[in-house]
Amino acid sequence: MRYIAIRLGLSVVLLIGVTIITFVLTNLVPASPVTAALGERAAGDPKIVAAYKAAQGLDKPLPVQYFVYLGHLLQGNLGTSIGTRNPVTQDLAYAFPATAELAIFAIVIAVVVGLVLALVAALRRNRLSDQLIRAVSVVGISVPTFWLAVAAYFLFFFVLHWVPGSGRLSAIYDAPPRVTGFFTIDALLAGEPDVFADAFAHLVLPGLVLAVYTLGLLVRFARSSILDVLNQDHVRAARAKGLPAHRVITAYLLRGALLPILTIVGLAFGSLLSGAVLTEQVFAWGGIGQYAYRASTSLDLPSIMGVGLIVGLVYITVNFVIDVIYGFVDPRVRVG
Amino acid sequence: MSGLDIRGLTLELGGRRILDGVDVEVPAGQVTGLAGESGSGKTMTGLAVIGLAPAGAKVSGTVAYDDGEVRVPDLLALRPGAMNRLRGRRIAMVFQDPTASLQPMLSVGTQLTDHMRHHLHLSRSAARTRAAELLERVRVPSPEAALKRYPHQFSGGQLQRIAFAIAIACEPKVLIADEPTTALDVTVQAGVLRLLRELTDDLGLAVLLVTHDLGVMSAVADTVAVMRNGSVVEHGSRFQIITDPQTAYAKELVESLPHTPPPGTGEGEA
Amino acid sequence: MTAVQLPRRRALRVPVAWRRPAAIAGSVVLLAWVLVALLDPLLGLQDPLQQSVGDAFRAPSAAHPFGTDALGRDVLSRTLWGVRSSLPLAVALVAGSLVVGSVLGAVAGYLGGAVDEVIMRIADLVFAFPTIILAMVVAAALGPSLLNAVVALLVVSWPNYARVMRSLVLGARGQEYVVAGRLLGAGPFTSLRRDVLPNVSAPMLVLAMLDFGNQILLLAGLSFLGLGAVPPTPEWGSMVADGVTQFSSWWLATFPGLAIFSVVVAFNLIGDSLRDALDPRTAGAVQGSSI
Amino acid sequence: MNHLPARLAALTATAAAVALIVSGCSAGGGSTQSSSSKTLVVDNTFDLKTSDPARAFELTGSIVDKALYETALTFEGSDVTKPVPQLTTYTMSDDNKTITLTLNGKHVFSSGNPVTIDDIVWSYKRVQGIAGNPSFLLTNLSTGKPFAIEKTSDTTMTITDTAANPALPFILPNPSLGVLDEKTLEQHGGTTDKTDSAEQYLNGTSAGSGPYELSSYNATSKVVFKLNPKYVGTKPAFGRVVLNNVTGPSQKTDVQGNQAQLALNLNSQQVSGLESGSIKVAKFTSSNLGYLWLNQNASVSGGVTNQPDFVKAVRHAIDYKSLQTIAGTGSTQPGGMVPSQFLGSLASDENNTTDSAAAKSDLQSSGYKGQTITLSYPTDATLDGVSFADMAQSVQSNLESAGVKVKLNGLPIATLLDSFRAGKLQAGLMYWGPDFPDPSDYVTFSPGEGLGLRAGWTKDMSPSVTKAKEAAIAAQGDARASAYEAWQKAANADGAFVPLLQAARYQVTNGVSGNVPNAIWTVDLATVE
Repeated sequence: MRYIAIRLGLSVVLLIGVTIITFVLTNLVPASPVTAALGERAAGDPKIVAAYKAAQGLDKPLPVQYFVYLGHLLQGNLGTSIGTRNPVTQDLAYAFPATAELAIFAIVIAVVVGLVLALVAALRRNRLSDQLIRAVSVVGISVPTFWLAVAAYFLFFFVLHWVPGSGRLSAIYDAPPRVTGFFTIDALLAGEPDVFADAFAHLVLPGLVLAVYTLGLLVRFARSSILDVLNQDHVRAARAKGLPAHRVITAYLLRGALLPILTIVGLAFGSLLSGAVLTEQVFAWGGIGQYAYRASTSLDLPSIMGVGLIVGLVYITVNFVIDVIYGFVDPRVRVG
Repeated sequence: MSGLDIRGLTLELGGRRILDGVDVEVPAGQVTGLAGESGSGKTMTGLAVIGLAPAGAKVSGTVAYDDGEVRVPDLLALRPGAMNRLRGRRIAMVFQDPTASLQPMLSVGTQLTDHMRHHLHLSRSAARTRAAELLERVRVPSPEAALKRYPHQFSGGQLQRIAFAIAIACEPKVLIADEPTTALDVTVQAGVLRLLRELTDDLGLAVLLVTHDLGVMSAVADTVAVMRNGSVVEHGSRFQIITDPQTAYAKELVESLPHTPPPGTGEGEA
Repeated sequence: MTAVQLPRRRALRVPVAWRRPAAIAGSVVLLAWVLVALLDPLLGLQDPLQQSVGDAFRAPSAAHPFGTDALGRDVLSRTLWGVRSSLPLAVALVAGSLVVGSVLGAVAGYLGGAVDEVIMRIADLVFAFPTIILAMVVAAALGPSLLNAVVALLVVSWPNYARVMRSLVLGARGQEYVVAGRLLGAGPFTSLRRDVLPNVSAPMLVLAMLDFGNQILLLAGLSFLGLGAVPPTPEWGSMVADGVTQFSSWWLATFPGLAIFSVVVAFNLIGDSLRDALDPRTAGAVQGSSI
Repeated sequence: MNHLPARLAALTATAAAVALIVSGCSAGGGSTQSSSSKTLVVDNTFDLKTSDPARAFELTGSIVDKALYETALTFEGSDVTKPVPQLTTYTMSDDNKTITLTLNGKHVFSSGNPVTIDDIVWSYKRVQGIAGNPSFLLTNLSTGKPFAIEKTSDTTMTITDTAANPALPFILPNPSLGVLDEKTLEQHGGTTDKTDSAEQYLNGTSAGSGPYELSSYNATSKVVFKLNPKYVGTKPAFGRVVLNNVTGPSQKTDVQGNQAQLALNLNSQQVSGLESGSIKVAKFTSSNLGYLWLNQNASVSGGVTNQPDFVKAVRHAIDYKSLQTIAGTGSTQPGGMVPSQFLGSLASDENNTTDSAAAKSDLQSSGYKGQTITLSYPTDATLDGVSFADMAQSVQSNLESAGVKVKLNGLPIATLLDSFRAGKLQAGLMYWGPDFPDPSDYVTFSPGEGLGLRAGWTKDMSPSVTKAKEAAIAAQGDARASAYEAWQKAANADGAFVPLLQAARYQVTNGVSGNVPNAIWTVDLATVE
């Protein structure tokens, strides 16, 4: 309990640190967000500029602005985006599930396929299949995500027409009634199979593109941690017990390799979000990545702060969840 | 003869000949010691017999198995599936370091029952009942509670007792014990060895005891085979080997090996 | 817990690494690119900046094996000249993060206490951001240019080195010879320099080698987003970006993309081989890098 | 390890392959075609920020507001030279200072409330009061004084400028001056001053008398319209319109696959070869004007760009034909800053011609000594699909052939605008989209005026241009065209701006017609059939 309290405390400190960093960084920008948001004519009118500054609280000194921001933050108010004119919380509530849906799809694919490949490679160490899988993994971590996105989009959409175009849903469909914000799940909940099929079809290509890097990373690490475990006595002991192979592999081998793999999955989640920026840009996904890109190039301070916060929060949550799983999987941690 | 009969066992790994025609008989109801220094091939002999030689190893020779019920003229000629049915069921193995040979993330109960359920087709509850009896048999205190616990919650000596319980769970006829006391404190070694002797006698096990420790040999082995460079150079009764080694190498070995090695120096053996 | 055993003054087993086919393949590709970078002006290519708007968007042909771009420039020559942007900057970037991260990590690991806390908490903070989002904000703040992109990536990439360095230093600090050195009166920095650094340099170099690929990808990624290279400089990431809006001209994005891929693969193959050649236990510490 | 794990390895590999194939297969079966012929899907690359007319001043916002709201006056089809009545008819006073609007028949808001003079007055005052982006529309551009807006009877009102303003009827059709339902909005925070909080409401529910109502709104993905049953005009052919945020390349495939019936943002490269069967490409010249500026402020110019002969050299060095090639067929080179479609535009000007010999001699006499000039341009904006980076590189190459060293400085438009508006950029490329189709919108490109100052072109410089500008503003009736032409000629002879390009624009349709390109609101969704 005390451990959890300390962790939570550290997380809050980390989050505040995140806000300070983003705040300072965005205010270092030589340009002011004011003119960025106003039209050509409006920016030339001092009255409009003044009205705008007052409305955004930009007429106050920077530290005051920061504390005003923190005050609002405590009330769950992240301010209003300069770019979209919506409350940032509302924008994030739309963008975050989009990215989460994509990222979760990608990580599930990467973990499942990655583990299987790593297992095959480790069990058939130095044979042809191992060499091939290792080659696939090196390719996975070496191929530029943005280029892969462009190439895959070109090939599977533009040439082959196997997948629908960019975005999360075809124009003819409306987004399903919002429950989770995941279009696939919401469509199922609403009992709209057409919408589900369409949302899923949109998800597949960007999801696979995004999964490639993580997959490569995972195969690499999982293979070596499986090899580590493979050389441990308890796997040999389990085999000496005459257990069937699937039992040896799932209960003994994989369980032993799980912890280092979990760590990598946590790390991979971070790289997944990075990949998402580039992938979303190509696929016009409308998630956090695209939002962050728009925000940082248009100096949309409230949006950037919002992205920083939510991403920091995700990072902290993922690490926390992984710690919890650690405890769950490893009795040594659980009891100690 | 009941037990194991190893004839001309050879093993090559990566172009190197590790075993070069090992001949040993491991009769039922006896502890057959396999002694030798590091790299002499004793551990590999054990692994080859149970069919767990490293990937890529080329094994030849014959290993005959006979327990009265089941007779296999050559274990090495068995198909992998058939061998796997014997492993754990007819031939069991205990490893050197009990803290490593038990999966740290599985409860003792799970590790003690999974192969029983597989080989003997016991129900979950029947397997657990038998597991508790086994733990009692190897004198692990409060067996019921112990089943729910995890390896890190036991001492090394207790873990090795648990390992023995796992090994005898499916009533095997042959037990290969690979340096079962080397990783243990000196104070608990004697207890574990007593247990090994007791099991041999009570269950009529054919035990192949692999160790470099003549102290251990002299405590429990009925006969001792001395290995060097992948083959057995001398095989005789415990008494004969210790007091009157015939070959120069055996003599050298007897003189050079410490009787009680310092605890916790379990260097990996080939 | 036992400290990682580091043999004293262990050299990187470079000759061993170099016998692996993967390392050889990687080195050959890399060497080829270095040669291309050095010899670009002598290759008889067309001027990568020479525009000919009448010849825009020509598909690959004998005259233009990789086709032409929106301004009729030769994509082959732009791709081959592009290595001049990517490689030297990646070297500068990795060297920069190696130095900054190593110094901060060594200081944190060696001095411990408050200094350690401060440095590592800042590292945590940087870790909490996906690299590219933070780099994007920094690059947007500094204004687009390849040099600023390098600075932005430097800001986000040092913590990885700092963490590994810190753990290596912590491991080495407890070694007898280091303790003995301290007892003989060596000051903290003398001891750090004389006894600790030589032993951590090998894993740090491997880490740097493995990081190369990532940094090239990130650099190209920033250019792809328009936050890196400034036209008309031929640069692979921005060349791929040119291809995004022109799907009918597939060659625009394909060739520079393959160029990035080949360089990154080469670095990864070499880095992998070096890591494998290194003591596997310390190699574990080296693995934790992320895009 | 031996055989046993190998078998399992094979098994798991098969499982992985199956998993991949399954996910691959399901990828194929996604997109189905809508059976409803009533839905029109329009692809647009969004720059949408809000649908509140008093705050919107983006291209997408104008498309949206045009569909949702009616304006006092409007334009017929593409013809932006003649304002016509919508909610009201109009008369101009003799001194051109006052426009009188008279209610024109019966119009009804979607709420059922009738459109009254009070609604129009309130909507206009709201535009002025909340000081949003479009509030300048109802302001004197020279003095910054808001127009006086007055209700004069239950059916009439007046708008009065402090000076003669013949552009008044040309301003009023702008969708940002859409008329809102005062009674409904006042219940949702609508006011005519800065306390107004109706934007949220308007982004969820429209409150207009236009052909459509808002069905759903998302500024980053799509806006869906449904019929406004209370609309008094001709009922649109489509009962439901989806305006979708789609990038150029996808717009192309959308139209090809009939996923969208109208695509608004394809560039010349993308439309080439597209026309076939039911797919039609309508080509027109954009009224957005790309220009180059050279800063006249001595401290920003580096002593180079403020030299009149240097400016002349640049004008002659640029290869305008190359720019048109990049922009595609249908693009033109405007003679002055007023786009070719508008009153007073110049067909061509001798100062803005490609002439490398003249460029070299002008450069010589300018005293240019090899200094590098920095040419800024926006990286994340296009001139109707033509990348500024491409234009900038082309201009750079032209100037370098003439002997001028040029460094490109691509910036996100936000950063660029900030520095540009502060007058701190030495040279660069930007564009101007018309606020209203009248040349008076362009006098800002004069010494001492808003845009002029961004190029460091102050009041005391180029008196000939200032004189011509004043004459143009003062001109009335038929004299206006020639007065504006004269002003542009003067500005081309001694000015900071080089008009470069009006790109071609394309509206690509599949199976629909009636889309009429319009310089102010791009397209009226209600006329598509």
